[in-house]
Amino acid sequence: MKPKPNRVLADYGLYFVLLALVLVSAILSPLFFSYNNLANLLTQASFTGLLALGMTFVILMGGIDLSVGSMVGFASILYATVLHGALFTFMPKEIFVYQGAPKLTPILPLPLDVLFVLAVGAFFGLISGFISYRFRIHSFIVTLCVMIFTRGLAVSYTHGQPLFGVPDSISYLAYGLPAKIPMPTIIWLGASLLCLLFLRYTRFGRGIYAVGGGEEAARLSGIQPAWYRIFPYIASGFFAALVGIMMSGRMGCGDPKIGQGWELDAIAAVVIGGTSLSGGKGSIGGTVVGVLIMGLVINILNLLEIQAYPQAMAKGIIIVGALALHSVLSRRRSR
Amino acid sequence: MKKRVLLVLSVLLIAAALLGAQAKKILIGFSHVSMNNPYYLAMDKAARDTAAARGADIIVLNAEEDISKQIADIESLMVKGVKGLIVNSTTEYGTMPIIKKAKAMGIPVVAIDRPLYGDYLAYVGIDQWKAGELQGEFFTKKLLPAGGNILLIIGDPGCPASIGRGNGMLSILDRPENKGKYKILATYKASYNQMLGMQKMEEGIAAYGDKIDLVYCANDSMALGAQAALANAGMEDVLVAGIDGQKEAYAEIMKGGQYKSTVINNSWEITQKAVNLLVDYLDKKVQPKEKSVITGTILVTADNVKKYYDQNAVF
Amino acid sequence: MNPSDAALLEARGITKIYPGVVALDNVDFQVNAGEVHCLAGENGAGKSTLIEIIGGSYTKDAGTIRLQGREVEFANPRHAQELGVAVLHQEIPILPHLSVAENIFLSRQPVSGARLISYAEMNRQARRWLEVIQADIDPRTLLGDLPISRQQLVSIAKALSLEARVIIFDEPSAVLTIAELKRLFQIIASLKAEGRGIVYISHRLEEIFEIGDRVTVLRNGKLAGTESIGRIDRGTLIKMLVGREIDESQTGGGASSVEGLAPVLEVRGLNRKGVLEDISFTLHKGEILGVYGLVGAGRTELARALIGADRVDSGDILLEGRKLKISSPREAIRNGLCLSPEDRKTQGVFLEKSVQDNICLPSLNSLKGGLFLSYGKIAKYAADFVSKLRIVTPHLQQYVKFLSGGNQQKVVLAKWLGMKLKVFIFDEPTRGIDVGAKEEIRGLIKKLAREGKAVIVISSEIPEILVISDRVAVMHEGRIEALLRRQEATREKLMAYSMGAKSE
Amino acid sequence: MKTNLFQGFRQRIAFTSLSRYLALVILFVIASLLAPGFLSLQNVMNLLRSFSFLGFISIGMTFVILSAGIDLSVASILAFSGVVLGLFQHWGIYLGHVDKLSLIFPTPYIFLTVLAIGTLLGFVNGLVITKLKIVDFAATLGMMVFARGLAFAISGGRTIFNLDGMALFMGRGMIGNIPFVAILWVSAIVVCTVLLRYTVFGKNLYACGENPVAARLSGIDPVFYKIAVYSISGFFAALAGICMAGRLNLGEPRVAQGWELDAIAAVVIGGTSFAGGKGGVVQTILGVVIIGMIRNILSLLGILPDPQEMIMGGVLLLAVIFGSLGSRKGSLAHA
Repeated sequence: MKPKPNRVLADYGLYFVLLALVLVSAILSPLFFSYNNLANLLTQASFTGLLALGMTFVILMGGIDLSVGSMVGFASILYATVLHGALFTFMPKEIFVYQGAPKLTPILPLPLDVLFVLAVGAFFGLISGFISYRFRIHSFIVTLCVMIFTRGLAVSYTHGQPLFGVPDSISYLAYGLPAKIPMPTIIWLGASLLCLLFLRYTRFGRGIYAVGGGEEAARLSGIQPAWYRIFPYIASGFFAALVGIMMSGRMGCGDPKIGQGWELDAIAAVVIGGTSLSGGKGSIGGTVVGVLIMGLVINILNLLEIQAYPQAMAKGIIIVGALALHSVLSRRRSR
Repeated sequence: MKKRVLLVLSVLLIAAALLGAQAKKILIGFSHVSMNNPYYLAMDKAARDTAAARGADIIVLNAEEDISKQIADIESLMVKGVKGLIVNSTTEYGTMPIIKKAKAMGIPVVAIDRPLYGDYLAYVGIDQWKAGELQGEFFTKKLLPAGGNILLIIGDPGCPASIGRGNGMLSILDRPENKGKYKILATYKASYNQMLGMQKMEEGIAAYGDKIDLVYCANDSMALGAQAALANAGMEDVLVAGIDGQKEAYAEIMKGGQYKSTVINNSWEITQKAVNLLVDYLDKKVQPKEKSVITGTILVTADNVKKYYDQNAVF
Repeated sequence: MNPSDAALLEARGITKIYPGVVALDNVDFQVNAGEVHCLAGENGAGKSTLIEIIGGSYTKDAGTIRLQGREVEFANPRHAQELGVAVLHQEIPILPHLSVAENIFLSRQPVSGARLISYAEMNRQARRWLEVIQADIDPRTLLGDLPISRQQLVSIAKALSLEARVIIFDEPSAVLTIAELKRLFQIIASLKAEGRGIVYISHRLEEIFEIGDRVTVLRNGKLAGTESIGRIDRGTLIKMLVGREIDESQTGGGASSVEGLAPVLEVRGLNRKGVLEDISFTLHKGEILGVYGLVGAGRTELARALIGADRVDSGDILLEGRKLKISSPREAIRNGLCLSPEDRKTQGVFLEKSVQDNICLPSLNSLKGGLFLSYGKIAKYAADFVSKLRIVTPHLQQYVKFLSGGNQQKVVLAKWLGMKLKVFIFDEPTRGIDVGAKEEIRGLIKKLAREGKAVIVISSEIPEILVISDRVAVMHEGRIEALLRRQEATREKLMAYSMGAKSE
Repeated sequence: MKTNLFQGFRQRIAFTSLSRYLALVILFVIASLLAPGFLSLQNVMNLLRSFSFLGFISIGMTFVILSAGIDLSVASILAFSGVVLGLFQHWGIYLGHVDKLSLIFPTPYIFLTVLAIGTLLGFVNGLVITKLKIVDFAATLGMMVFARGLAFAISGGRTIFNLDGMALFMGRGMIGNIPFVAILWVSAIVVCTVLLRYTVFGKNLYACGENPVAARLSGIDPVFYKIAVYSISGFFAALAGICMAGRLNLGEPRVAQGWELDAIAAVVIGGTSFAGGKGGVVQTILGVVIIGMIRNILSLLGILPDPQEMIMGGVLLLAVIFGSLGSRKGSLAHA
């Protein structure tokens, strides 16, 4: 029983697509291979990419996390408020008093505030994971509620106002160019590598696959599902918070409205990458490719000056197209 | 297999349609916040027309009220090698870092319609605060001299236009002589869109019912929406005021109904000014005289509306 | 039997209570080193509960478990495994997307210094265990790509790799081919020789007599007795099982011989690449055709092909001389063919639906009052069959998942009886049903034939085939190897043909 | 022993569904205490109207979820339908004069066309899912992005003002003092309930939802039902789109963003099982009304929109947890 040729295609077909897209783009636009454009493409892909990493864990485990988009907004505002010492203070009811440019009074020193926000993100993930596991409620519903809650929290927290005053060290996370490589990309690819190793070469990682593939089977092979079922949400929340902080850097301020609908982009990227929504099957590599494919198509449409609206349609077509590709290539299923 | 081909084809087709837009004129970029109301659409058209008239190429990108998309838009404009940028910023601060980057790349930025935080060439638009004050004056002097409850519908909290227009008005209400006479029931956000204006107004009606005496909206589109909602609920006695001088608003004011006032904020004029200013700067190295080019803000009420109403204006 | 201290594993007074049910009532059970201890009992007798407790999946409500005299409390399967008790589950739990090796070593993957999994090492070890059971399977293949029987082999390898002192086999034979079963018995023998304790659960009495040293019988949660195989015979064992005599040997389907019976279903040269090869036979009115064959011989595939669940490459199906073109079960049923599938729970019934809904589903169109469904008619229709088939259920709204296997099978049967169907195909109608109910089901099938229906019964239990069929078709590798009259059909012949021996 | 099990089961079911009605009653009491005029015919009618729009797509969603699917594209189809309606009534837009009505053909036909288009989009969903074998979630996600993009593209992103009288009637019209939409909605509920309870179609749909394999072997064609439910969902989305446009007197591509999630929430709160085959339209309506009531009460309490969102999230989460406690591995449990 050696892997069938179409299995190989099924696994690597996506990479060919990516390659093809790169070539097409290069042909279509002379600008494509310009340093600026590539840097651009990668930077913009990185944010979705990081969210997609966390999402990959969740989907591999057989769940889904709709709350990441809101988490980005919340983390972004939370980070800014940590810097304002405005932590946990709701603003007056008929808030509409203009702050002016608020003065920056960090209540936590630099590394700590970041860690704090990341911890909060992870904690929210923990909540979703726990509820979904303990009460056996479909993660779609739980994270949907958490999504609504978190967004509401973020927006009412500052009544929707962006909070200004994010230190340059954070902006560096978004704009820095060590060795001419965009900082977000370094973070993204670095994280991807770690996740890849984690999922492929640790027992816990394999356990996530196992629980996703069949909880009972995993249990009988001596795996206690609880943590495997909860951890992915923690990872997802963590990455969402990370993105939130980086976005604060990118905007130079915290904005509670940031990240709306990003959860769907992340999910799309993951499924395009060949991770099965029914769990237990997929890979980080695929996700990275998925993110790149989406970013690439948007990028080339941009270069061709195709307006935003057709772009959205294109996105829809890619999602269905890529999945159709998968299902066509791996048609050994269905007894 | 088939799908991949299809994918490539679709991209190719779109490309074929759009290749051949290469010329040697100056290229400027306009990062627009949104196209969700006539005011913005007018800006879009004005920008294209003026640029064409000045023999410049212009790329307009629409951020759909999403700051992160706006940043991405500006980045891709830079990639396309624009010589100058016009930015109608989603939030006041949000574009600061990217504008810094633009400056570093030697691309001048003209802020339009909404003041910017950061290092830009010039701001073209009305004095948002003043517009708010004009309305405030009108409320306190004419509409509700005895005081009353006001419902506030702003665009986006982070948006300088909303901040100015809102706080300008509030600053009048805070004057000693008005202290305690007026109450702000609530502040809703409807991102300058008529539909959202209507929906928020409905929420407002559900929450405050006939407590509401006056609805003040940060632009006319939302005001028109709010008015529709009030009409549906049969609350013709609640007063409505907006800003921008959209011609539908003029029409309403002329009817002499509940829609009482607006403030002229001619998006066409603003955009024209901005484009010319930028092109002059790039072409003839003309430094703008002042940092902020303020266009006229005039209160329009039933008394003077005839003067400004133009049936076939774009906006 | 002497409760010697040689007892590897000794369970005393095990009791397990579910809300309203006493699943196990003070049961004693012990396994000695180097013995094969069979565990027998009807479904719901408590076998599974017992081994789940011994295997650490369930917790017991009372009783003690001793391993070599030391008392232990199993927290979870993992814990039991570490202490040397491994269970080989009946419905093999597999992770289709993981490789064979990983399924074997899940959560025990060999790790290198940095606690990173070493795949080379894992595959090497996996290959070793697979060799032990002489299964040539590449440890890197995804388990999902293997056929059931080989998946079973993998889980055997897994059980071995745990190097447990007590290994519990829960009905491993259900899906194994004869050859594989023989190998399994060799393995068990060798394990026995190594002095491990084996617990072997099976419905097939002959297996118990073949490999068992002792047998323990459970009857609705209570210990019916433990005997050493030497001392008992089939009859007594069955008696222990059901608590009453059952005459297995009574035979007689519908027709005594098929001569002069009108042909109902004619199958000519049915082909499906790699699955079915030139299948041809004729089925007569009132005849029961038994189809015997080893797993993978294409019995189920034949059934599915006949009712259009799978497409065929070539061949004709004629019903009463009329040529049918069946491309879906829907059309098959329209034409008067129906299938009661092998996997009852997932394909035969709707577990989450009421008895009534299950019975009426296919015939709803005839249960309308005017434009809309008439629940009066539906209830009446269902009640009718419940009484006819003596389906044991508190009432019609009972969810089918709460019925016993036998009654579920009856529900499946009832589904079809109400429609004017001509050909009934039963795939393993009595699998996993306790002895008593088996008889009832067979009775119903025979009755069907006597009423002039044409019936096909697929079974992997030779006794059942011999008891029920008028003729027997023996399949091997997708072909019908032989079509035997009942008179000429013998255990040996069926075996021989099913293993591809042309003639004896 | 089985009877015991069964009775226990019965009680749990009764308990959960009862608890929902109970919750509803409590909500009404609270509301009428908060606002004296709450139970006035006038106000009840207003509520009824406000529920209708979400109500329509929730009905469609119920069908989909009964078939163990999920439809993320409803809100986008709703928006698209509204825009199409607007364009058909303002053909002149392409000739430059925006606000003058210029119907390409009489409004009734326009309605039919729009409904047809909506149904078609749903049908396409069904095809993609069944023929290309793409997971419901991903397929409809694709359609969601695509249809929204299409709505923006054909309208050029602009709002289309002023529809004609008949369209307005769909959204605002009153018959006696009962809103027309409400009548439409209630009759839709009745029809669908009958369809599900008293027709072969309904019964078979439930069967397919619970176990397509068994259904197929019982002579039911799951593919047909899959496609059917998505078409139905598309139809109701279009209907909601028409009424919404009439209500707003606008064709607006931005309308109803995120409503697919509200609809799903409503269906789940109502107790229709994600696993398929359990639940019904009436339950869904319960869900819609409960959610609507909570919002209404929050506004009555004078809570601002943003904190409202936050509270909604929390309340919904509690609701589903409560529901899951009612039926162990019941309605919301992992499939």
